[in-house]
Amino acid sequence: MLYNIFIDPFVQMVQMPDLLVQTLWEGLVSGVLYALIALGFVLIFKASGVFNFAQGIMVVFSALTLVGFYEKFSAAGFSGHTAAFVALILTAGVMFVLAMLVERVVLRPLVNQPDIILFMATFGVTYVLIGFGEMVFGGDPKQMIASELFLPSGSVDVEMLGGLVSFQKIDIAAAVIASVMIVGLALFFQKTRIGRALRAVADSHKAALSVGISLNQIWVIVWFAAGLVALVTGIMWGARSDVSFALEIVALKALPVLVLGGLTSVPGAIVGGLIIGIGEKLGEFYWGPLLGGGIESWFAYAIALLFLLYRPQGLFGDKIIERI
Amino acid sequence: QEESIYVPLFTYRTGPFAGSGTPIANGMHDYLTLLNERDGGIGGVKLIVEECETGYDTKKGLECYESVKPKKPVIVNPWSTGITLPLIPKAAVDKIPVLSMAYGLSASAKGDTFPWIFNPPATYWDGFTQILQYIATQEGGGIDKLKGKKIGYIYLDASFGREPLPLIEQLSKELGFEAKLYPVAAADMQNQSSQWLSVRRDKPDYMILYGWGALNATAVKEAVKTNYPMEKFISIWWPSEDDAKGAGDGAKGFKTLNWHAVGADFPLLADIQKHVVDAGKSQVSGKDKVGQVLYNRGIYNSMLIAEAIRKAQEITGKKAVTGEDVRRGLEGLNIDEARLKEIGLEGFTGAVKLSCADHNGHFSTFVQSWNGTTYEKVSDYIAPMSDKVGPLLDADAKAYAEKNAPWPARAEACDAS
Amino acid sequence: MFYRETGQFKQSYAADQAVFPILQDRFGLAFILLIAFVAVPLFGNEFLLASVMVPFLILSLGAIGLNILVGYTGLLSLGSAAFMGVGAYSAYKLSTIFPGVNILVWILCSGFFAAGIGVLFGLPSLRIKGFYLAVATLAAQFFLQWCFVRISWLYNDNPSGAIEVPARKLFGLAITGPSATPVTRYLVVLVIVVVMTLLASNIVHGRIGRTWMAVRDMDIAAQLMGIRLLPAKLLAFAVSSFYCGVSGALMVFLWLGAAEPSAFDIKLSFLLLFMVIIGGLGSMIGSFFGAALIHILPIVIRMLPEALGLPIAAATVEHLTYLIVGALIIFFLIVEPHGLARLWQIAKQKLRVWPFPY
Amino acid sequence: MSEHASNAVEPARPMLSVNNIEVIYDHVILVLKGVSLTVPQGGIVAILGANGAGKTTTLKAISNLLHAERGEVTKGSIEFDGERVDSLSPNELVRRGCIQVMEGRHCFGHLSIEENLLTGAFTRRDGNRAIRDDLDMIYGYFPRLRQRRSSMAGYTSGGEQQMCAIGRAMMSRPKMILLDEPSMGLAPQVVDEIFEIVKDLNDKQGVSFLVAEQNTNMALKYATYGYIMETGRIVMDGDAASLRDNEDVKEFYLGIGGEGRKSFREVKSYKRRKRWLA
Amino acid sequence: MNAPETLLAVDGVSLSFGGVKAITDVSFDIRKGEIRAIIGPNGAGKTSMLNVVNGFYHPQHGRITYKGKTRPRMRPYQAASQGIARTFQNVALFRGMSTLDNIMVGRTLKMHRGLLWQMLRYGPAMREEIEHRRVVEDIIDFLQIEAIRKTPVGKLPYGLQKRVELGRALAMEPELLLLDEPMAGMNIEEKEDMCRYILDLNKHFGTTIALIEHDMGVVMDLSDRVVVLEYGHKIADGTPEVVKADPKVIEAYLGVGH
Ligand SMILES: Nc1ncnc2c1ncn2[C@@H]1O[C@H](COP(=O)(O)OP(=O)(O)OP(=O)(O)O)[C@@H](O)[C@H]1O
Ligand SMILES: Nc1ncnc2c1ncn2[C@@H]1O[C@H](COP(=O)(O)OP(=O)(O)OP(=O)(O)O)[C@@H](O)[C@H]1O
Ligand SMILES: CC(C)C[C@H](N)C(=O)O
Ligand SMILES: [Mg+2]
Ligand SMILES: [Mg+2]
Repeated sequence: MLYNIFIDPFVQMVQMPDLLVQTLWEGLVSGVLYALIALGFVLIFKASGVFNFAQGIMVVFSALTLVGFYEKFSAAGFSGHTAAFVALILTAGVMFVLAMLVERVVLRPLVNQPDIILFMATFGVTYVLIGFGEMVFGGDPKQMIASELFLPSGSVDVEMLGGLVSFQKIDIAAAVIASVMIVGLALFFQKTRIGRALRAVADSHKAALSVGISLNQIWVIVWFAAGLVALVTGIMWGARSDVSFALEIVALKALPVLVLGGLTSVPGAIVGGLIIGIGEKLGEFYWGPLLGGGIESWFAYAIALLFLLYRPQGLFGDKIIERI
Repeated sequence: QEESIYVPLFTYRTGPFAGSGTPIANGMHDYLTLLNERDGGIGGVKLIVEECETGYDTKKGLECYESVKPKKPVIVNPWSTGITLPLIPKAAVDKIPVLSMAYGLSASAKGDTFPWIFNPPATYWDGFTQILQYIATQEGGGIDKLKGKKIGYIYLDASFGREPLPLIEQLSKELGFEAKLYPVAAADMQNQSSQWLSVRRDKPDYMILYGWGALNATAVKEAVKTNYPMEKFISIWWPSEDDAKGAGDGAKGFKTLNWHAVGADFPLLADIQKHVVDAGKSQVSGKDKVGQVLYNRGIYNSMLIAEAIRKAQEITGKKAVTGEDVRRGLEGLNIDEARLKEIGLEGFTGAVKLSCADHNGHFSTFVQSWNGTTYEKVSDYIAPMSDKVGPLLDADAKAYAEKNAPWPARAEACDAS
Repeated sequence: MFYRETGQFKQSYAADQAVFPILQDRFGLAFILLIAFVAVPLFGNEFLLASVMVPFLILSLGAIGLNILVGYTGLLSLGSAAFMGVGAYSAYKLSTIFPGVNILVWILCSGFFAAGIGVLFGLPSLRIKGFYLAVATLAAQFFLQWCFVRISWLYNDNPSGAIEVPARKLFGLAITGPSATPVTRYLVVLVIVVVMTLLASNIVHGRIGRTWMAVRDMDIAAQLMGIRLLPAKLLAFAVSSFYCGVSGALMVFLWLGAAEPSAFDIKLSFLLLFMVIIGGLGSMIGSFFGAALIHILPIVIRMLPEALGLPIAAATVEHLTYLIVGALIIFFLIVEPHGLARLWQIAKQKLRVWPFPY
Repeated sequence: MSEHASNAVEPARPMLSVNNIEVIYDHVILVLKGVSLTVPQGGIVAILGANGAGKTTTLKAISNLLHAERGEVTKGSIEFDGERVDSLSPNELVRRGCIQVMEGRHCFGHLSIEENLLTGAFTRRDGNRAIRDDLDMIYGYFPRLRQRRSSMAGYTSGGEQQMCAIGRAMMSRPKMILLDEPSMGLAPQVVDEIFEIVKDLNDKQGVSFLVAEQNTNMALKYATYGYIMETGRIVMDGDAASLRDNEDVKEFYLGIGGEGRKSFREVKSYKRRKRWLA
Repeated sequence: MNAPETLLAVDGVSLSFGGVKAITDVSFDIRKGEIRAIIGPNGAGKTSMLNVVNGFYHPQHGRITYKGKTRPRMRPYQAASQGIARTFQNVALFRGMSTLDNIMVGRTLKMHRGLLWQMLRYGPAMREEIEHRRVVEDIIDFLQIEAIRKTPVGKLPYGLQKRVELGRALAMEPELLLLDEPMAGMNIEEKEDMCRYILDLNKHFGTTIALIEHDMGVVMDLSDRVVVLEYGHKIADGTPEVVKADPKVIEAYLGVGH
């Protein structure tokens, strides 16, 4: 038993290095995708202290909108790529409208309420989006228009370490796009005036109001940004499986990532994503069979919990101020 | 007041399983609507068909059950193993037969223990042995060819996917194959990369899939990605066209079990097209949906309901039959080729005959293969390995009754046919 | 004008410490209990009892449990469904191992198992706070749910992987199993819920409740008042999980009748949290309001088109239900972020000064 | 300087005027019962009053921060710089030059002191140079802040946070500052300094001030005019000098009885009863 | 008068946070029954000192001796059970609770009925509750906050909050009461009240008091001895008269005006 837990997995790693590489890669890719969802959370949390539960459904919603628009346009006789890009722009527009609505209807009346109340309000938003989304788009899964958006498909198979390791092109693209977005956002937060204002709002709505920061404007900006991140996430996840409401559950996977990296840290989202993604895959792959499999469902949380016991604010989160 | 028969349909057009639930709902609904539109119901009695949305959620399903109960339904079909389980003990008390068509508790095939539950035409256990036999023929021979083979089983980690586990355990010992289990939690339906990594490591000779909703589509995609040979990837009867389509050309050769035809080339379906779809009484999103696998599954389900009602009318001589009558109707169900022809479904499926003792029939199924646009039948009808499954089923039914003691002994008389 | 406490003087601190110091409130409560114990079982139809009232009461109990943790002690938890599961599975195991003992005993005992597990998963709460803690409790949620699937001993190796409720009696009357009538089930649940609510209300109005609230409002100051955080928080976890556990056991035994692990999934945890927040954090009555809104409202919305004779497809109704419930959540939060319980208080305040606006 | 002088010639033009406002919290709690006051351009006006009189509420009503606390102005009007501002959002008001320093500091705990100060300049559009200069000016006023510039504000001492909050408001280059209890928790010489700064800004940049203060002594020393509030009403007003000489004000707010300042040791408890009787 | 007993001795305490030195090698003592003031400019380390005394911060160097016992790494609740109570500079009341409940929390350490009795409420738990309620009502009377007994403290004006906080500390029946700027944000009249309470406490109950305050009038009038801190160093210690005249204190803190 002890052998199985402590030795055998490592023996396996050494014996089949190609599989180890493949596992690491898969971990990396899911890590990047988790990080993308987490990033949406972080954006909104950082800028308003709102823990946006609706981020998951925003991913589904934006992806469905994109596909929905595309279907309309291609039915109207536009060519694949044109239709896809027009749809993309229109979807961005829809996300903007959504951001405005959320700000107007939900956030503005709830300014300066406790975090948990705003958290709850985003549940309301989730319900509305589910109801609305299913009403408009129907419940059946749709195909993501990956190739129409010039996203690559197929895989690069590399012969190495005595085996064949295959890298999906779409995964490579996802990793690249996610990195670019994350670096951009991190810079934005640390270096710009608006970024600083965003952090101030997260700290205290009341004080931010008193120094003349326009919460309304800031919230629209942030929710729109989060909407765009959701759209990108939706495209990437959609390309891996289907676009359907089942995807919403995947958003839960972002929570340990978020906590591990720190709720307020953009780089934390990516580091957390990678740790969770890779840890989870390694755990399931090498240790899962010992426990009957399926440990992936909680393994991520266990990793996050361990890190938290060591650092209660996550790896990169703002310190929890305890002073009296 | 005019006489009528109340047939509630538990459906799910929303939630994570809507992709699979919608075509089934459409099929079930359209068939019964056709009977109303074309024939004025069954035996001259109008059917009141009403959908209740469960979202594949057990609690909502029970709520549906309670809300239809006062309206005296003659049958319920939960379309979820999870909803079926709590209904099993209730059925006898409420006198409402439960039709869990090819899902639910395998042991409920035992009519003596479960007089109110019906799960034709085959159980999940039957299905598993049918897949095994198909594999054996692929390997060029009898069931002994399985010896030394490695067979992977990827499944939804819920009661549905776990049903075959005891059987697998036993058969792998008896037949000498090695079973590899790849459970997929409901939350991870769309995120199966670890499971498929393990597949890559274990290199099973065959893969068997018991999935539902988005799990199927994702499994097929991952299999393609993993370069798993598609012709060796065989599923229980639940995947749809959409599930295979998403994976593109790579999915060609993906196989599933089935027991009825695909396509709309039947007089009955033509009638549905004419009386229901064209009349705007259907909810299908396009004409091409009529005839798809799960749509036809719904048709099959409704055919069983309708025939059971007809049989009940025949047995009792009443027109507005009740749940109790329909239970007898189901036990006496006998749809032979001739009757199928009458219905307008000649060649659609095999004959169905149930009895008081056997509520399932353990009928044969065949294997169909995805060709890029539709499923094609690629094997003969395969009978389940009843010699293996039978004793297990008996034992399980007994165990169920013991665990749920005091389990009522069958009190319902049998209309010996 | 009708609702006034003027003229109601208290002669003793005991009277002033009462949970309902005001006469009208006590009448109101008595009236509600009367309806609950007499009118509902007499006049309610089966659907009302089995699908509305029983679940409502059971969910209220769970919400009270969660409220003790979230509302009174300020520890955000998303693992309540798993603790309900612990209750359900232990009640199941106990009742199958010792079939002779009355099932109600086991249902109540199951709470202790849930409490034990709750304490275990409460340990990190000393260091971890806020949303971070919520995610830690998610670890409990997913881990326990995984155990319910993977440890077949828990469900007696049933091939279905589900736990099935055996038929049991109390005073010769079936209370679980298929032949238990909704009325009996309702009354059993009602008694348990009323008694447990009373006990919980006593706890939160006494020293322990104050300790919890102190920890919630300002844990540093609480420490300096001599409150030891870890025991206080663990006690909250224990009591809360106890309530969740009992509620889980009731859910399987007196409501669902059989349950798969997915009955205790994260959705239920969220649902309970909704109830607690919408109803009012740190309010007993709020837990009931919340459960009513979250459980009963969708049923009403679902029934409405039919009652009005509008031919709307089942799926559309479902979509509309989502839309409306979502909108109502937002609406209620905006009207009163402190929940329905606070709204109720304000209404009373208005009554007090009625007919003047203030 | 010259600007200030010209104002002195025509003091009539009010910077801020509050007319008969009523404030209700939570739809039921009436806190302000008809409060009116004016701040002339370039004036320093003090609001004095006991705890709970409604000073803070008045200031919040002016800067429109009540919404965030479920309070609303139900009657009356507020004009700033000749315009009705009751329905403006707080940030519009800041943009127009009216900023509040809230009671109880409210620094952004997770931002450094310097970042806190910079957020004060959020509404400014006059470029980084000018902002840098002002930052230097503030560090000039509060050298302690320069020392702690990179500390997270949440960890700094009470007094440091108070300075930070005042400095942050100054960063917006306002025409008018609403100060809520600026002296609270500050060391005596810092209190002096703060009021000197107030005077300095008032003289040099013509900034108007409305100060709610418990330290009546200080407030009346620097203010030009004063209002005294009790339970949501203005009960007395007058220019600072006359208030200082008023017997009641002396007794209740300055703590000087007939025979000069008394030691705190000698205060007798009967004095406390007086308010209850009154 | 024989030599007064030392209640608390602070001995060579140093405390730093990362690079920030909050307290450097400070020693002083508090005698039983005296009112001891701690003053100093903002950020001098006064609050930190109190935090060290009641175990919220743990100093890197030095010892704290309380009632003759030295405890390394004392926990805050231990301090509380030893009879050290305090109020806070930024009001730290339990905002969601009423005045009465806040003060009742102060009695927590003195109440012992367990969960089971609490559940039943009637019987011993109730008796205990009422017994303590009496004590609390006395405190409420003493502080004259009868009218706000049932008001949630979050809605009280600042001055009253401070008073409730004092009440909460009193409910612990402390031997050593640490007051951190109890009079900030009060007008003269209220300060006078507060002074009265402090003096009454000190005289009638013999409570030892450590007081941080920026109002020099108050400090000089009330305290028996004063410690002055600046940038974490002790720069003076003695009777008010001595301290007031110390040029270092005048330069660092008082300014010439006072
Ligand atoms: N958010 C609120 N909800 C309800 N009542 C409030 C609220 N804020 C303040 N009050 C009440 O309004 C009244 C006036 O309070 P305000 O804070 O304006 O007084 P203040 O004069 O500033 O007192 P202090 O000198 O103590 O700061 C008080 O009685 C207080 O209880
Ligand atoms: N937890 C902490 N982390 C970092 N620095 C701290 C912490 N606590 C206090 N400090 C620093 O230590 C110094 C002393 O702070 P302290 O609060 O003791 O000052 P104080 O004398 O009470 O001042 P004031 O009169 O303004 O309240 C300050 O510079 C403060 O920034
Ligand atoms: C009912 C079926 C269609 C769905 C799933 N296979 C189940 O058994 O639950
Ligand atoms: Mg104030
Ligand atoms: Mg201090």
